[in-house]
Amino acid sequence: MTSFAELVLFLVVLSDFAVLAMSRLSACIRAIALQGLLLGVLPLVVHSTLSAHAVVLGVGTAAIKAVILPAFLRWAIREAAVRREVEPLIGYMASMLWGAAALVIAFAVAAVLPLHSVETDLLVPVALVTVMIGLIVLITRSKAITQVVGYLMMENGIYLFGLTQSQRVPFLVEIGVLLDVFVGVFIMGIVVFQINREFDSLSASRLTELHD
Amino acid sequence: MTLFLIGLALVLAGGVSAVATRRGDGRRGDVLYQALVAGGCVAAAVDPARVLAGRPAVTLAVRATTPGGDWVLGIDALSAVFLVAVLGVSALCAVFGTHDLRREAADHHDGVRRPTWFAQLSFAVLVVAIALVVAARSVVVFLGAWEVMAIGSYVLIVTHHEVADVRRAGLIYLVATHTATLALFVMFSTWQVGASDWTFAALGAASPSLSAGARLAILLLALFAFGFKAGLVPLHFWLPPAHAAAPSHVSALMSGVVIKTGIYGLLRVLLMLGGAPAWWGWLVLGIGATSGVLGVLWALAQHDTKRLLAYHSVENIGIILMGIGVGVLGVAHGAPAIALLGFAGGLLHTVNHALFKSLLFLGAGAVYRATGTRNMEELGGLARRMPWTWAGFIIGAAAIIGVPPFNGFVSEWLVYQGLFAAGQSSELLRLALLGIPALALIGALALACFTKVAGVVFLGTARSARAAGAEEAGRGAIAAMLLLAGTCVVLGSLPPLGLALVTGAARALAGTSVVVPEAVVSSAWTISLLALVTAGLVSVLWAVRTAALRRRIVRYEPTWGCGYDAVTPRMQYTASSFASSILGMFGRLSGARVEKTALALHTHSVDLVLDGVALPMWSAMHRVALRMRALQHGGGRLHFYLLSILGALLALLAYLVVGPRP
Amino acid sequence: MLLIALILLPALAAALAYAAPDAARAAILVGTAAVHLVLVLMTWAAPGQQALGGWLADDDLGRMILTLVSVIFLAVAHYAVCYRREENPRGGRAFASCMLGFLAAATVVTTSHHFALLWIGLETTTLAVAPLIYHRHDRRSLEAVWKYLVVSSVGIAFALLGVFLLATAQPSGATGGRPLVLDDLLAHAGALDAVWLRAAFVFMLIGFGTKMGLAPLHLWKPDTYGEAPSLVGALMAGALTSCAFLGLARVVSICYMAQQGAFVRPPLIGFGILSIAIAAAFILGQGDIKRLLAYSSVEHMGLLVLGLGLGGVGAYGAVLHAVNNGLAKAMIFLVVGNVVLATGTSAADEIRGVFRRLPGSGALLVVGLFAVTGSPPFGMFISEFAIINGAVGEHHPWVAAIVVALLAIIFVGIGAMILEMVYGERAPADTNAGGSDERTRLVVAPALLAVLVLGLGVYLPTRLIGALAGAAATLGGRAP
Amino acid sequence: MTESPTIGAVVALAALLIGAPLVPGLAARAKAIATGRRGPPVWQLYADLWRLARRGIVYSTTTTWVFRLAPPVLVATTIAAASLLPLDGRGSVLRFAGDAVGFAYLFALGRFVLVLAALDTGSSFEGMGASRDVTFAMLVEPGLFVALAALGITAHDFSLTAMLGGTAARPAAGVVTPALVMVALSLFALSLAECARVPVDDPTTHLELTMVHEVMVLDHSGPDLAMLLYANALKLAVFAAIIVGVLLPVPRRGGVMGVGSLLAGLIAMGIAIGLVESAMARLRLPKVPLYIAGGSALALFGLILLLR
Repeated sequence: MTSFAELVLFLVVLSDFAVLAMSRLSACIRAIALQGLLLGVLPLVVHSTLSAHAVVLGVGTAAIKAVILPAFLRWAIREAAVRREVEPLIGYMASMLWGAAALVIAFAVAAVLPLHSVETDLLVPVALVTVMIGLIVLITRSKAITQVVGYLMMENGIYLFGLTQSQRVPFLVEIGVLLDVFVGVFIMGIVVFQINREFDSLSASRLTELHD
Repeated sequence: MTLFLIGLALVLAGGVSAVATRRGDGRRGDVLYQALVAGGCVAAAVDPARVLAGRPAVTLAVRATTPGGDWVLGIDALSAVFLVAVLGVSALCAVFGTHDLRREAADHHDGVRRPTWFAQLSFAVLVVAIALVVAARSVVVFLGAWEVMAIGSYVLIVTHHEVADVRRAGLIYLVATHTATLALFVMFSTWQVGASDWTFAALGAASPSLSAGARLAILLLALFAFGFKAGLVPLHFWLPPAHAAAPSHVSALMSGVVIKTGIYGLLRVLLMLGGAPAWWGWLVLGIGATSGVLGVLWALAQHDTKRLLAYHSVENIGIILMGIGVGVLGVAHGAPAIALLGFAGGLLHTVNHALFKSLLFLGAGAVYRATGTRNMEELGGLARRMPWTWAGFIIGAAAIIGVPPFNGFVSEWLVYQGLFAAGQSSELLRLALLGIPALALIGALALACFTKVAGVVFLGTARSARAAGAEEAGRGAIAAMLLLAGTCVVLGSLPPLGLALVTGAARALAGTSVVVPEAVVSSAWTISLLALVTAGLVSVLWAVRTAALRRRIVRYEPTWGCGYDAVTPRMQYTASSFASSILGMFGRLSGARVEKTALALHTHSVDLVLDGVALPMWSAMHRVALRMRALQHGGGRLHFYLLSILGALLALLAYLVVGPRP
Repeated sequence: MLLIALILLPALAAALAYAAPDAARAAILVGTAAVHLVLVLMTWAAPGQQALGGWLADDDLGRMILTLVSVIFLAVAHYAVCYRREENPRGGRAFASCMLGFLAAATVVTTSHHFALLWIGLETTTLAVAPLIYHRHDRRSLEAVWKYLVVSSVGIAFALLGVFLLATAQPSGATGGRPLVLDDLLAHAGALDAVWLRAAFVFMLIGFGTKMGLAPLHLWKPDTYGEAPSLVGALMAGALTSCAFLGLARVVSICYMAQQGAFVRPPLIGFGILSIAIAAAFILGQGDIKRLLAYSSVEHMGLLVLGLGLGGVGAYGAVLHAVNNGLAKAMIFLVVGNVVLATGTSAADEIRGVFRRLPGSGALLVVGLFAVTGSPPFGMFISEFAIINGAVGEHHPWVAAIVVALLAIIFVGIGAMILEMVYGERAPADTNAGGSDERTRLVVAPALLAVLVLGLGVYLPTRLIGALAGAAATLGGRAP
Repeated sequence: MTESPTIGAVVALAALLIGAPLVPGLAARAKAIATGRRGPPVWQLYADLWRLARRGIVYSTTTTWVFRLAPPVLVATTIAAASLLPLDGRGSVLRFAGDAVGFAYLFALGRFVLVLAALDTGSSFEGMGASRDVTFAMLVEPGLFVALAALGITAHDFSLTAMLGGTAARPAAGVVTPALVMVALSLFALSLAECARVPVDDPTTHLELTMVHEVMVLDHSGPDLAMLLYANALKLAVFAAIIVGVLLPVPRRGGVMGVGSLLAGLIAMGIAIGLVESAMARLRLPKVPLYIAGGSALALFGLILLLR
């Protein structure tokens, strides 16, 4: 059982690095949708007993993270007539290096944080990696839409952590969904306020008028 | 104690009445204001006077609602000395101030119709704050009154806030006092560690158990904070601009009384600590001597009457500190007799300085009101046009120099005796003898400075149309000045009165075992005899002179110009030429800068500490801050904001991994 | 039961305000604020109530911050009603409901003893405030909102991660008590897993620190406060930061109970001093009055966290400082709002002679200067004095010395700017010369707050002293 | 109250007051003889005083009451200062603890009023004189106080009667130690500066620009001028009395011998000044501070010797 869970976790890390490496926007969205699907599968796998709550949780997560949000993103790209390619600030190679560094840090920190309640000890480091790479994507990508993707990845990382405690704390993981409200707000902001056209390019780096 | 509080309430009522009667014509409102403030001061002065007359100290504890124990007020011998000076000078300054503001409002030659009620209200609040500072016996009340005093003085300093220099002077003043307050924060905190709560009694009880480090910190912080307030060199830089910018009755109050709260603070800390080590005494004595000499030297270099008087405050604070230094050394070396002389000299000079310095400032204020300028080079020949102001000013000048029949001599005489007594002892204390020539140098320089001011401003012929057209100050103003002058003469010719005033407090500081030696008391009476003898001789000689002239012809001619008869007022010795020979000797230290061009010679004075150290340091801090900001901010880009969060996260994670695991 | 009413009242009012016609909206806003304050004062009468099975509870610290939020909200509501009459509002509908939404969320944060509920409340406040910042609908406020939302959402995400870690640290079953409930966490602090608790503290410090605006997480603050209308700035600087501080204080109290003080104190003291230092650097020579107040808020957040980290009398000072800072910040933001409304600009060197033109606001600005910089007659003095007292008492004399030096620099920076604005002649640029165009209605709210700040310097009601001592005790401190 | 002054003290004071004008006369006479001239009679100053006392007065129009009050105050303060000294070696007319300070500050009062009178006339010459006089006074005062402190240390009391009187607790009664000689020399040098005699100022010069003290009294005439000249002579006599008190080896018990030694002191001082004037010309103005500093250094050296 645990080997399958570790396989899924491995795939999640793979999807993280995929988002880092992709140059085309639609590819990134497909990667994040895949990650959402993987997360949907995990609750069924990670705990030994198969409870109804885990099933509902898995299906719900898969629905939101794999289907609804990616569709919402694609609709936003069409609505805001966004140019297709991703403009990274520091280049793909550098992003990958940062990702690797995040991986090392995550495993170092995870070593300090032993977890007993869940069989696989891979879950904590993977969660940490996902959170950090999400933040890195948020920092290094200049396009607002890509930043939203980065934020989604951070959320997935936190959701992973939530899984470890899903048995004990009844609706802990469901709170994670509330983070998606932010994502919604961002996307609506991009579409409604035409963040793209407003700053005559989607890249958030143009927002530099306010400083000392 | 209740009468004291009633008195303060009356003063506040005076301030409020000024607000109430601001609509009507000024006369009624002013009379009411003066009556209430002066009456309040007199009523409040009754309790301190009783304590000075030997009654035991009184305290009043109010159940406080703020943390840190009760609010306690108290009047003991030390507070009484300061309270009497504070309330006396405040009453007279209020009277002078009202007349001065009334005349300023009448002719408002600077074209700005300024409501007088605001100045009167803040003056009343200031007086109450000073009285509370001196009577406070718990930290919260002390610091509260201290800052209200600072804010009250600031608000009064910037009365003429349309002038840029006034605003700048106000800001420098405010920064100085606030830094002093923050230093007091740390001082009281280090002191309060062992104490049960924040009252002075608890602090006093906790002081024996203070660690050496804490005691060192308290002494240094007290000297820094109270020194900043008192204006000793090098922390004096805020004093001249502030006193020059303030209206004259406010600068009289500030110079006479507000900077004395610094001295009071030092003595209160000494009393609570129960004595200080010898090195601190040497430090205070050294700073006192430097402040004295440099203060009067820089005063010589000034052309502005009020800046000159402000620098003189620095000099007199120096003399007071020399007295306190001798006192501390006496206690440290176990010689209470020496300590008594030192503390008595310091305290009496504090009271004397409060009297003659406020008199001189009121005189300078009257001159400013009459001529509209403070620049000495434009004045001259005012003695003839303003005889009463001249009489007050000359008595103040003689008193500040310390010549016998006036009160300045008595306190300097005590300090001299303290220094000499210290010089006679066997151990290291003998070096204090070197204080005597320093004090003599200060006295001589003061003589030079005040002959310059009196001569250039009041004597000779008017150097400008403004000086020629000056009229005498108002009746109320003259009354205030002459009352102060009278007190100076009385205290000068009756030294035992002054001695009795400060003996209680001096014995409290020097150790209550010692009593004023009989020789000193009898000498005090002999000094009044000497004053009498001198006055008698002068009147006898005056009679001889008038008798000799009865049958002789007395002619009045223009001054002998060695044959040259087209003498113009411009040919008279001016302030800068009079002082140039002395300043030349001290070179750049004197702060006088001379610019010679082909056509003209211009001298101006520079404050070595303010222009040399404080402002350059401040602009350097500005540059560092600007450079750090540009480096750190990343030009407002969102990515940089998020990067800083990532940075913080990584730092904390590292801390989590390697940090302590309790 | 009272607690639930406290939350539902503003929530319902928010919905109602959205639907109600324009005229009624002002009445609903101020009315709800007033009723809310009355209810809060009733909680003072009967302390220690519980609701929702212990998830909502009323303890000393929470009650004080709730009272602070309620008072500030009433003042800001009254000010907003008058302010909107001066400036013709566009889309006022969202304004009132968002403000009431904010009040409801803030009440949730202050009363909840369940960390997840507290987190939800905090997230709702962020979302409620966003439209308020975007009130002027121009390019600069859009940039401000976008930056605010992105940074805050990252902060909120980390806070949630912290909650999850806290849940992991709590042993399940009888030994751990109800998951994530503050009272049980405090009761069974010994049984908590130390490593996970420390990790939870780290992430919550980052999360709540970003919401509070602690350096180096503060960079969004100047832009947001600089662009948002002043009354929103008052609401955020006064109420929102205090709620974030409350969250952090809860976690710190758990850490102290679990004897993790040695781990927790250094970062808190480090962040505190760093915040004050960065605030000092950015206040020197600052050009814009609102950005200056933002940095002043960063400075005071630094002082709060420093007090929390020092413990002893410092903790007591920190709690009192939270209350004083909230009131003083709200007051000075509203007064600056008046000045900016009258002069039309927030650049300091274009504002002169405020005393001549707006006597009431000018006087309050000077009062604000002395209140914000902790000068004695005002409440801030006692709390700052307690914090420095704590620093020295807990054997950190060098911390006290550094903090005092930085406070002196900050005083000069703020003093130079405000005094230069207040005094002097009118700047030639401003057009409407003539008498003062002071709108007395706009001065009432800040004046009341000023009276409160001065009052707290002179008189602390006995109940408040009791609550302060109780709160300080939970945070590992004691009354002076 | 203070014990009543002894008859001897009053007689000695009277002798000093009467004998004072002799000193400048003797100085002029000694200088003349030293340079091979007959010189004016010794009692010349008495004649001048009598002549001036019977003259009318010309007052400048710009002067106020300060100008008229200056001469009487100057004479009065000098007499009061003299009353503090133990002229007959036993007791002084007036005595109080630390009266050395009173002595110095009485001179300061006199100088204060005189300088103000000079500035009152509004003439640039008098202003110049006032400025120079005040500058040199600033240098003399510290030196004078060092000398008085040194004397005080020997007598273990800061009052002049103890320092200079016969009862001075010298190491061996009357023995003059090298330190005391140095103090006496410095007092002599400082008195020349204080009373505007040759090395610092030339009383006989007519060129106003070179004068110091003389130019300050330029505008005085008649009885006022008489009083000023008398005051200057009296100050010289006072310094002579001090130097006698310091240098006289044999302890003086008052009475005829006391007054005799005082008069001998006056004569010796006059002759000494005359000899100095014949030997030296007036110093250049920038050199004067060095001269006074030299005098003060002598006193300081004496003090350090005593302090050791």
